[in-house]
Amino acid sequence: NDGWFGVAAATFGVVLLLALGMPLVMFITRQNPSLIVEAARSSEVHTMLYLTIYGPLLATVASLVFGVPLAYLLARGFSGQAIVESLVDLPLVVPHSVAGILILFGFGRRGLFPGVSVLTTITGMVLALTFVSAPFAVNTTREAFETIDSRLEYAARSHGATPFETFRRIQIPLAYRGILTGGVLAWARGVSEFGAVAVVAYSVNFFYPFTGEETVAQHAPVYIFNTFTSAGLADASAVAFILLVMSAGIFLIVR
Amino acid sequence: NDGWFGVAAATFGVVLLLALGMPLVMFITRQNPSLIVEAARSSEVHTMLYLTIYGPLLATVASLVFGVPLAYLLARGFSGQAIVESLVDLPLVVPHSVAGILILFGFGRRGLFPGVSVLTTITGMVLALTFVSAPFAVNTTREAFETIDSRLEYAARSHGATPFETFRRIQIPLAYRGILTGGVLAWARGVSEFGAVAVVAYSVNFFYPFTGEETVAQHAPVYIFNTFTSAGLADASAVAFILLVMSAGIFLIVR
Amino acid sequence: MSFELDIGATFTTQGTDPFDLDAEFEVETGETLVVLGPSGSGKTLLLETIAGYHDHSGRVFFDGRDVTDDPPEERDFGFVFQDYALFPHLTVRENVAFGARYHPDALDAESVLADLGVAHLADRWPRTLSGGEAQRVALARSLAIRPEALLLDEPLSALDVPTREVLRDDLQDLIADVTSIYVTHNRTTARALADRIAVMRDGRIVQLGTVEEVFRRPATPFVAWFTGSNCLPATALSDEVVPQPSATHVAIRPEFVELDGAATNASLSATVGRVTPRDGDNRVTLSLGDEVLTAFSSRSLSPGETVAVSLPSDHRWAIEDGRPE
Amino acid sequence: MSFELDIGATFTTQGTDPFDLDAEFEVETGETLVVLGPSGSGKTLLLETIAGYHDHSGRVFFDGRDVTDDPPEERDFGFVFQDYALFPHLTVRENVAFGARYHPDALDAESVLADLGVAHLADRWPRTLSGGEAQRVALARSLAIRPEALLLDEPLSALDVPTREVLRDDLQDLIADVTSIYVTHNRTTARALADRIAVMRDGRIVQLGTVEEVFRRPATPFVAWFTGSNCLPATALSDEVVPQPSATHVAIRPEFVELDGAATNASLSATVGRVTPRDGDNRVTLSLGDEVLTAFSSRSLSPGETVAVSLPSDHRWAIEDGRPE
Repeated sequence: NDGWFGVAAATFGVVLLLALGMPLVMFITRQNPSLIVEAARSSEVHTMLYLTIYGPLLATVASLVFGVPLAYLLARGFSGQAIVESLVDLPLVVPHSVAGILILFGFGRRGLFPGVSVLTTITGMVLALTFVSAPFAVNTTREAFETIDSRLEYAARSHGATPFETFRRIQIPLAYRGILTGGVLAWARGVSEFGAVAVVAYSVNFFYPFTGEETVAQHAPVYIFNTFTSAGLADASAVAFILLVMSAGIFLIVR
Repeated sequence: NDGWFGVAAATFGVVLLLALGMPLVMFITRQNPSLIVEAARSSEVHTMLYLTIYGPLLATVASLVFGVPLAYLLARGFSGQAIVESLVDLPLVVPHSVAGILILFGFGRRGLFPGVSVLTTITGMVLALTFVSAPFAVNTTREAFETIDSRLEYAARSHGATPFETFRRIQIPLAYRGILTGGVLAWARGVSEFGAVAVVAYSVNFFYPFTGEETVAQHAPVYIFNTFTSAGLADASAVAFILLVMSAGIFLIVR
Repeated sequence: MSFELDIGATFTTQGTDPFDLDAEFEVETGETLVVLGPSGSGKTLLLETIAGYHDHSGRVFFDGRDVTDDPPEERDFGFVFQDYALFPHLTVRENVAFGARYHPDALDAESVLADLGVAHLADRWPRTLSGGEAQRVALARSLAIRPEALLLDEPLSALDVPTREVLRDDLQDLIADVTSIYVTHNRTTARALADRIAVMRDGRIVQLGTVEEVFRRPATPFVAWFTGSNCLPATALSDEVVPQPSATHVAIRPEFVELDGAATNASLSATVGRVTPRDGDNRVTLSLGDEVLTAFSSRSLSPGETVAVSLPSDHRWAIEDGRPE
Repeated sequence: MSFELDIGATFTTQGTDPFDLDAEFEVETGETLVVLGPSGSGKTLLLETIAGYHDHSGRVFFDGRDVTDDPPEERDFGFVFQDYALFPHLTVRENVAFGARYHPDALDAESVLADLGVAHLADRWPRTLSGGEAQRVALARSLAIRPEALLLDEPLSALDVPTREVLRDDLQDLIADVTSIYVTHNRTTARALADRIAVMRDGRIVQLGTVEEVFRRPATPFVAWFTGSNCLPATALSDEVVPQPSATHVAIRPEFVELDGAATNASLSATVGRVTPRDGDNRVTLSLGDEVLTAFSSRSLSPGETVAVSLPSDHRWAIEDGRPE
């Protein structure tokens, strides 16, 4: 009902939506089912999927445990806030492969904890994923805290609640959905990440509980890239399809 | 002034800030200046930096031109909005290397425009970057439109402005900062992107105006990864340092 | 040129019941029609529907012509918003001149500002204006395009009481000759500004009449309550106090309730409840069995005291059954 | 047990001038002290500073003890907010019981709700309550912890006029015996609820006294204006009308201005400006040279008419120079 302007805006918008949506449609319709079934049966793929769920999950937990208190403080405001905000947003502007290099400098052999090994370890993968996904957890949670009317906090305090009790009984329940969304975004960011992981832990050594022993696998985006360069588009897309279906499924369950 | 709870929250927050900030500090202090100077003088690096600025810029322009009208429509609301929102957020949950594979399916040899070549071309790079950065442009712009009091729009309409005139004289000026921020975020996302570009255009053929001829270069995150795997951490970090300084510089200019 | 409005519209928002708006009335040239109603009665929605801001099912007619699908810019109404909605990125002058581009016959911004006594504000930014100044600028902006009529949505409600009184007086002069529809929940504002009042409830106009009619002869118990009249069920009164047998309720304004008055009219016995001072006298609540009656009195009364109350016959008004409640 | 408050606090927000709050007063047990002032005068800030919500420089003393660094949970005040601020994720019962965990002597939620006549709302969610219901629940929540005093921040201002009148009457009963500080910009509310009134302006209390004192004997022209009194400069009046030579202004409430009255007092000649009906009579503005005077009159007057005005000597009040303006 905006006349020609609405039509024009919709036309421009549809072009973008087609650019975003058509590749997905083409991708899904062009799949070779036998390749997908083959990939889905491969134990290599199973190990890879386990790592792809597990690693980002650890990074999300770390982002929330340390990020929610930070988000709470940012929502309340403090002096020197601008510097902290820049630091939180830093991973958003650092190119992905540079993020991996930063992690190597910070936590590698000559880094803060020389005894900790990050190259090709799950520790390194989780550190890299936490680095790139923490801003999503912090910023989303912060917005959730900021939309809470400060008078609710005042009311809780005047009725006897300490800052911690107010946090526990008012802010956490009211920001719950925001924190959950932040966690899901951080997790999705972790599942997506290619560059930082490719630098720090192209192949990851980790304990695989289903066989009960140490094993080596690749984070899914790395595995798909590797398959693409070594075996071609068809094989890579079969694995990519499984990963997409899995991500979509977990997303639907969480929502 | 939150007592022990404030101290505890600050402690948790500081751990996260250290995890984000220390790698950068270590990275900067451990640089080898002669390697940086050498890299900064290399014409290969110059070509790479040009591509890294230029490619994401084209993607940002495409994201804004098609994304701002879409953001406007989303801010106003329409039926079926939820589907469009999911489509806009799609690139946020698609793993980066999978995004590259989607682009190959959508716009590759068997894609929508079989005549257009994307593999190793600037077209492919820009399509991949637009795919991953458009959500930032759309969502930030949409928030900016949504914070405008709808009564300002009503007032403009009642004073005779058509929807387009209202858009031009009220919404655009009031959402200007948000659109700019969306553009900067989209551009930064493009500069950062590794996975999608690595799949579609590991090496990019493009016209380099300073020599006046077609040339081949890599997007910076790809170049850095390539340097890391072929020449090691020291050489990769010299180029990463130049890229970080450049990004920071452009960020400061834009703000 | 007077005009008629006939509005039948249904608004559907997800998760809530649909809201029906149903109103038909005529506005005379130069008249101020005040729409008076509680929050949630749909009075702002009525105004915004006249202006064309919302999608709805149903139709809106203007002088018999269906204008439902006309966009706001083709409806010739000025709109003054509750919080003024001045364009924050434009100066006062630019705000007032906003509509000139689309109205070749628009008045000059400077001269409208001068007419409203705020020419000195022309170069200021909206955020630097006081509430009263912003109100005048918003009025100037709307008057500049010389609209068919002004639609005003409680432009006084955000102001302090003394400022509101001053601006209400000014507004009375400023819109005296402008055809306007003015929405408020404040009966004092309604009485001060209105040529006629339409009382609204649940999306419908329950009474439309002159100030005198609405305040003295309310059509329903709701109108009586909302305009500050007493309204007693006929069953609570003796027959001689009820003006006519068909009446279900008797309405009387508090200023006409006489305490301990001459027994020329039927006298009732009541207990004094609360005595609250107001300008000039006291507001007294009286218990009359289960019913409560309000009166104004300058007599010195104490809570609990028993007084004789009379309801003078020429001020009693019978509300009859069958009228919409 | 009465208590004293002594507040000297400076609030600094980036980009604006620092705001100084400076007030010293005593509140008697069971008393309702109303803080009356325009928006921006700092009255809500005063209340929030007493409750301990804001950082500021300066000190706050309670009965001589420095409480500046005490957090809100250690100050024994209940706070009723303008928009009630009920916890949206808790039922009414849970809201009222919220403070019980921290107050061993707290009253039972059910019984407080019953005392306020809203026991039937216990299982409802805040978003389903009407304004009046939410107000009672907010009051119940604060009363349940048996605070030293209640702080109320314009809890009536969001309501329609008739609802506001009903709830004002109720509130009068509910907080009659509770020590309370009540903030409002509405002089009618102030007059109805107050035992004493503190008039606030620019962060300072300009007059503190009984309702009678503040309304009849305003300390400054500002208090006169804000409480609805007329306030004329002495220079605009003849000497015999000015009660004493040192007076700079003469204040008189509009209900005492006599039109065409007996010439027992000095008569002035004035022109009728605007005649606005109010309950019982008319509000009349009169031009007296450059000054404007408001009167209430039931006489039939027309704008432009010249009338004799007298200001009875026992109702005139002299405002003297040197008092803070």
